[in-house]
This record gives sequence, C-alpha cells and structure tokens, in this order.
Amino acid sequence: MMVPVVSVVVVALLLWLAVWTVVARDAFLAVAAFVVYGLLLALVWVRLAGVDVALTEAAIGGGLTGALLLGAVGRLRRTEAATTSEGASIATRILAALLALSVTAALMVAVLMLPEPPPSLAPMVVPAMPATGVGNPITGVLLAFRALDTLLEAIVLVIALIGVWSIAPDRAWGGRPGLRYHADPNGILAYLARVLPPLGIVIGIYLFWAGADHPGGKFQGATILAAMWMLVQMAALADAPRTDAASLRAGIVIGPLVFIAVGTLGLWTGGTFLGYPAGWAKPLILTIEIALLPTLVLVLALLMNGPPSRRAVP
Amino acid sequence: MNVETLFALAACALIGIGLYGLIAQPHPLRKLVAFNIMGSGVFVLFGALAKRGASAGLAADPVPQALLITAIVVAFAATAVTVALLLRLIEVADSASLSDKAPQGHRSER
Amino acid sequence: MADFMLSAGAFVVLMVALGLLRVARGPGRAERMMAAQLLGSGAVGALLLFGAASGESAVFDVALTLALLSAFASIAFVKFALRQDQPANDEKTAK
Amino acid sequence: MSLLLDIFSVVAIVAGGFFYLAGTVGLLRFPDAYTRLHALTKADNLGLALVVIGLLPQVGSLLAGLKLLLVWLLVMLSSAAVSQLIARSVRRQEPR
Repeated sequence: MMVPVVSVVVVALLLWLAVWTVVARDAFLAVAAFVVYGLLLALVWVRLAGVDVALTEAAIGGGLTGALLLGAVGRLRRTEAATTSEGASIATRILAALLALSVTAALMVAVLMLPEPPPSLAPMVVPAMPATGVGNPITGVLLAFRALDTLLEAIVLVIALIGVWSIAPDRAWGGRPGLRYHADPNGILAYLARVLPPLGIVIGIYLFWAGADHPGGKFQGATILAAMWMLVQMAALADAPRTDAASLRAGIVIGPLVFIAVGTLGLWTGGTFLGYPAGWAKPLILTIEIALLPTLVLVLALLMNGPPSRRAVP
Repeated sequence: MNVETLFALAACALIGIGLYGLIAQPHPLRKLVAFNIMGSGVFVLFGALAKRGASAGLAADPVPQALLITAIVVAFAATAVTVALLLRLIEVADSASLSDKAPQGHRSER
Repeated sequence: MADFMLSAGAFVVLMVALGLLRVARGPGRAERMMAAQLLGSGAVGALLLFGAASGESAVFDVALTLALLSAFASIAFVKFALRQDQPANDEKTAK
Repeated sequence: MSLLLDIFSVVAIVAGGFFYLAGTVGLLRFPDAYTRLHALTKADNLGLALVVIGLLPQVGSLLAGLKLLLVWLLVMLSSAAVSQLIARSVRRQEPR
C-alpha cells in the first residue's frame, strides 16, 4: 500500500512544529507552536482511523492545553530572562542530543520489528458489543470492558483539582480562582462570548449524545462545554465560581460517586464490582455517563482556572 | 511502508525531540511544553499500534484508542497541576529557576 | 472523486504549512496570534475534504470541534498576549 | 445529473483551493500585520466557503449537510471577530 501524500505532508509539518516548539527563542513562540501542533494532531488521529481520539485531541490537546499554557506564559514572562542565563552547557546539550537520538533509534528499531500479524483485542470486543447495548466500540470499552480505568480516571481528575486548589495560600481557600478578567461589555469579545456558547453547548451535548453509537462521548462533549464556560469568563460576562460553594463541590464529586454506586450494585447483583446485570447494561452506562458529565465539565474548567486566589469574603 | 508505520516512526522522532527539550531547556514552562511533545509522541505511537490492530471489521483496535482518550484527559490534568505549581513557585520565590545555585528570592505571602 | 478530495485536502495542509512560515518569521506578536486562526481554517477545510472523501461523516464532528476550539485558542492568544504587556486592563477599547 | 454535480464540486473546490493559496501568498508577501490579516481572512471565509459549497452535493445525508453549513458559520463568525481582536491589539501596540 502506498502512503498517501497527505500523510507525508502532515508528518513533515508535525515534526517541524515539534522542533520549533523545542528550539524557539522565547516561551511565547514555543507555546504558539505547541497550540498549532495540538490542533494538527487532530488531523493525525483522523489519518490513524481514530475519530474518537481526534475529537478528544482537537478539544483538549489544541484548545484547553493551549489556552492553559498561553495563560501561564503571560504570567511567567518576567522570570524568563533570568533562567536563560542558566541554560544547559554545551556538553549537556550534546549529551541530551545523543540520549534523545539513541532513544529515538531504539524505538524505531522496535517499531520496525513489531510482530506480524499484529496483536489485537478487536476480535474480542466486537462479539461482546451487543451485550452492552451501545454501538460505539470505544464507548463500550470505556464504560463496560474497561470501566474500572474510566472510574479511576474520573477520580484522578478530581484529585488533580484538589491538588491545584491546595496550592492556594491559606487565606484564599474557598475563594474564587484565577485573576478577574476585564473586557468591554459591548466589545467584540463580549459579542463572540454571547454568540458562540449557544452553538457550542448544542455541539457539546450533541457529541455527548452521539457517543453511544457514533464517535463522541462525555470527554469530548464536556471539554467543549468547559471551553465555552471559559470563553464567557474571559469576556468577563461571568466570574469564576466560588470554590467553597456546596453545589459546585457536589457537582464535582457526583460522577465518581454514581460510578462507584453502580459498581457496588454490580457487586450485589452480578457478583463482580462494575458487573452490569444482563439487560441493564445500557441504562446503567447512560446513568454513569450523565453523572460524569457535570463532573468533567466542572473539573476541566476549574483546572483551567487554577487555584483559588481571591478571598471569599471581601 | 504503510500509514501506521510512517506515523509510528514519526512518533519515535517526537519522543526524541521532546526528551531533548526536556533536558536542554532551562525554563520549567519550556520543559513542560517539551514533556507534552514527548507525551504526544507516546500517544501517536500507541495510536499507530491501534491502527495496526485493525481487524474484525473495525478500522482500528478500540481498546488502545479508548485508553488514549483517557490518557489525553489525564495528561491535561497533570499539565494543569504543573502550571499551578509553577505559578505558585514564582509567587513565593519570585523566580522560576530550578537551579540549586539560584539566589533565594524574598519569601512573601502576598 | 475521493482521490481528488484527498489531494485537495493535502493541498490545503500544504498551504497552511507555508502560511506557518510567516508565523515563524514574525516579526510581531500579531503574526503569532494568527497561527491558531490559520490552522483553524486550514485544518477544518482539510478535515471536511478528508471526511467527504472517506464518506465517514463523523469526521465532520471533528471539524466542528476544531472550529470551535481553534476560535477559543485564538481568543486565548489575544487575551493572554495582551496581558503580558498591560497587566491591569487588557481590553480597553476605543469607545 | 451526477456528472454535472461532480463538475460543480470540482470547480468549487478548486476555486476554494485558489483562495487558500491566495491567502497564503498574501500572508507571506504582504508588508504589515493589517494586510496579512486581510489575506488570512480571505482564506478563512472564501476558501472554506467554496470548499463547503463544493462538498454539499457530495454528502449523502441532510445531517451531514447541516454540519457542513454549521462549520462554515462557526469559522466565519470566529474568524471575523478574532481578526478584529488581533487588529485592535496591533493598533494598541503601535506608537501613535
């Protein structure tokens, strides 16, 4: 099979952007290249037949991570000059280059020696799909065959948020995160932040809903919803929420709690943790998905916001 | 050579590029960006392996792809924690230096 | 037809790559802010062409997501690139 | 009929490709940020619009067609607004 010229062009662009990201003069340029790199990765995933992954990468890799790093770069500017002087010595650079080259070479040899025929779990997934009631094999894997991974992931996200919050100084605990944004309420940004979110919310919920049978799902939908929320905050149409609000905290933990409850139910009825009783798989999967959505939206957006920094009571 | 081999080889190069940047760049934010490049190289390599595993009527092995989705989300969470730590470090130490010899900034709980 | 669409997609990606040369050269920050927008429109066009070529309409969803999130990234560029110049009021517009 | 539609698609997509080319040439050759921004939005609005119009007869379902139109609408909206934001930030940086 010939490699289509599209893939070659995409790979060349990807490698160029990666090199640019690493060697760029200043951090702003490096992050700019990284944002473009993240958006381009979506094309890579489409070429690799991973539409679900492409959706996730387009939403998280390009959008959220890019905005997060751009926000950091603005606040790190004044420390940048100070660290340039302590750049790695020539010897370290040569050693690093040698190490990187040997790692790359070793991996390439491994890639070229991969076993034939390639191992695959697809033949095990496909016959088991009807039992789950969902049509998208990736959703099936995420919420039925490897549901424990997804549960632990949701918990990891909540722990990451607790980690970010606990970095805050004591007096800011429970306050609103991040800096207050300022924007002209009649400016073009405010206009965009009024027009784009309704469309974004429809698209986000559509992706969430489509996830059962087509590419899409809670992660992709939640990321879009979180991005729309951040957009509204950036345009200063809404402030970040207070982190001590009980409803906010309830929304953050509801996903993992419902997930664990359903898992325990499985222990009771089916004999294994997260074992769905026959015929009940689809309603239970939907319950978990719906409960995970608020958790994911809140955690992703609040991770972007950063630790609480403004006192709760002024 | 087919598409998945091409992308797998490119992914190996991405891992190398990221590793170099992680070591050679002095500023922690640059290290973080380089680490993300390295991470995405691992993801693309894994994705290429998923594409190799296409069988049973599917275009790719769904198990690695599902794990990739999980991985991308967790990588974002880890990046967010690192960024928060970094910004706090600057707030407290007034420097982003990772060097032992760096002059100690004034410690202030602003 | 599918082959034609794939080559058209490759052409669009190539144009984006050339356009990125300008982003790399700068000279100002404005050129860098254009990066996300350039890649947004280019990658969206390429994705639509790929999706139509393969007949897989789920790829259109990726294009939709990319269109939304590249707009978000562009706004972050403008917003945060300004913040480092003027920390206090970052969107003061001429009334 | 289908041949006619195919010809229509090819013509529209080629025209779209031309505008992407024009946008890139403009981005590379134009002298300052404003004119480069002008070139970039041509690629956004006309290039993508023509590609969408060219693809419309090729997609089978109504939903896919609607998605195509929505993509176009989104990109048009955001590129118009974002290019204004960028231009405004350029003007502010310049000494007056």
